[in-house]
Amino acid sequence: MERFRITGEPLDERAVGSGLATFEDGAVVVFSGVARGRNRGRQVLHLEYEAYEAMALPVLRGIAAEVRERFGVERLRIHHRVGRVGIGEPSVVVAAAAPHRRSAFEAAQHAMNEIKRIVPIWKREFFEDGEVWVEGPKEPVTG
Amino acid sequence: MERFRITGEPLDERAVGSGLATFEDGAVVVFSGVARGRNRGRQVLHLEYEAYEAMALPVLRGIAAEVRERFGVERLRIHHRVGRVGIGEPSVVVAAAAPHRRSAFEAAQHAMNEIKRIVPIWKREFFEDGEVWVEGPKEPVTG
Amino acid sequence: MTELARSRGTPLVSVLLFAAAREAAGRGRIEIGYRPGLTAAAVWERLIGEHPELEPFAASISVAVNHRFVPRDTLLDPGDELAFLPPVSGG
Amino acid sequence: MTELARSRGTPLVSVLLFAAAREAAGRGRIEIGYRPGLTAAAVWERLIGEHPELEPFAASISVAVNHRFVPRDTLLDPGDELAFLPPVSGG
Repeated sequence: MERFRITGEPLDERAVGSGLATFEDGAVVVFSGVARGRNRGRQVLHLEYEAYEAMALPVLRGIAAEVRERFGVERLRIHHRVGRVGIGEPSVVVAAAAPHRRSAFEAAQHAMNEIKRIVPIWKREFFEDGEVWVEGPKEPVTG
Repeated sequence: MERFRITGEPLDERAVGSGLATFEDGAVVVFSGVARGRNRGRQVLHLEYEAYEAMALPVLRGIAAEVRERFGVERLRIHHRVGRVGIGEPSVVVAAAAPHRRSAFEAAQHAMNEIKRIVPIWKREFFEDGEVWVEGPKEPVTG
Repeated sequence: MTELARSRGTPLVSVLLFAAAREAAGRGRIEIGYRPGLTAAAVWERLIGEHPELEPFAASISVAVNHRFVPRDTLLDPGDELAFLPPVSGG
Repeated sequence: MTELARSRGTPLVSVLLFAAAREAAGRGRIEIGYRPGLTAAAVWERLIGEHPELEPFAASISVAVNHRFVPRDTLLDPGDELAFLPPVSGG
């Protein structure tokens, strides 16, 4: 199982956390980001993700390095889907394993926050009557 | 899939979160508590859990009611195993689904904290040379 | 005391012990006779009298009546299920 | 400008645009000629000159050189991969 993956294929939520825990781990947290059928009151038909893949992978590795440094969590996997994602399907799955639950939760949550903030991936929502690129935090990232 | 379950059978981690998200949910968090092979420097051979089941189930329902009130999260499942649990096997699985990730994380984490604090279940660790009942917070719960 | 209580047709209170407390006392369920004014604390004192091995649990034990946590001075009713719970360690 | 740069054998900088910015400009990849002192900001100004549709992105665009976020005043080297990234929305 690759630690970091950007893929056009459906994500196997179940597999991402599987086998991640070692002998000394007592906690596994698996987060799935799922395509919602409704956003800001509008019905969404499907999503489409575009990635700057050559950059997304090293950014994910950087997030993992930071998670290790801040929370001591070494077992982290991040899989992100690109292309068309149907409603109810996962677009991202993050799995973290650690000896205790607090750091596993922190690791998964921090990784997700960072994914939303800096990983060069963009989401487009498709509606009955059009489509829109979703924009995240407007503050430019400067390194 | 039952929302709350105390069972002597192996937990299916994968199934607990499955189908939990509704059309409006964008986040699913699945926490698994796994039997660790090492605790406070000692090698653990296996665990055994005992539950006061008639009380554990209503306490779990109470936790879910509190999670709903505090975090607005209605989709929560908690499955806990009893009896012998082998190293690497999950003893508890908590799944939470919500429109946004923050409340899904908070719901799962708060539910786990409360499980550790008030659900009448006890763990016994078995070592090469003996066994010990693990004791949680020493502060009595008074309702 | 179980037999004594039963033989008189006295209303009963069921007392449950779990985990380390159950093992310390050597029993997990005791029926005791109800009398007006009986509190959980009084039952606990009586238990310690019969099972001094429970003494170390005194400071940390939680009390539940009919599956709810209650204060120790809770008054009991006939037919109540009273449980003494060592610090829980599930999860 | 791509052909112009190539025809002279000038060292190049690859410029990438993504998502809404890519669509606004109508192109995702542009090769531009390198010259000493060229900064990411200067390339951006030039892009806006050619594609005024990019103007609304000016305040929120992030800059990456060779897959790392950098400040806008970063000096470029020949062969660099320069990317202008609208606010990300993955996850």
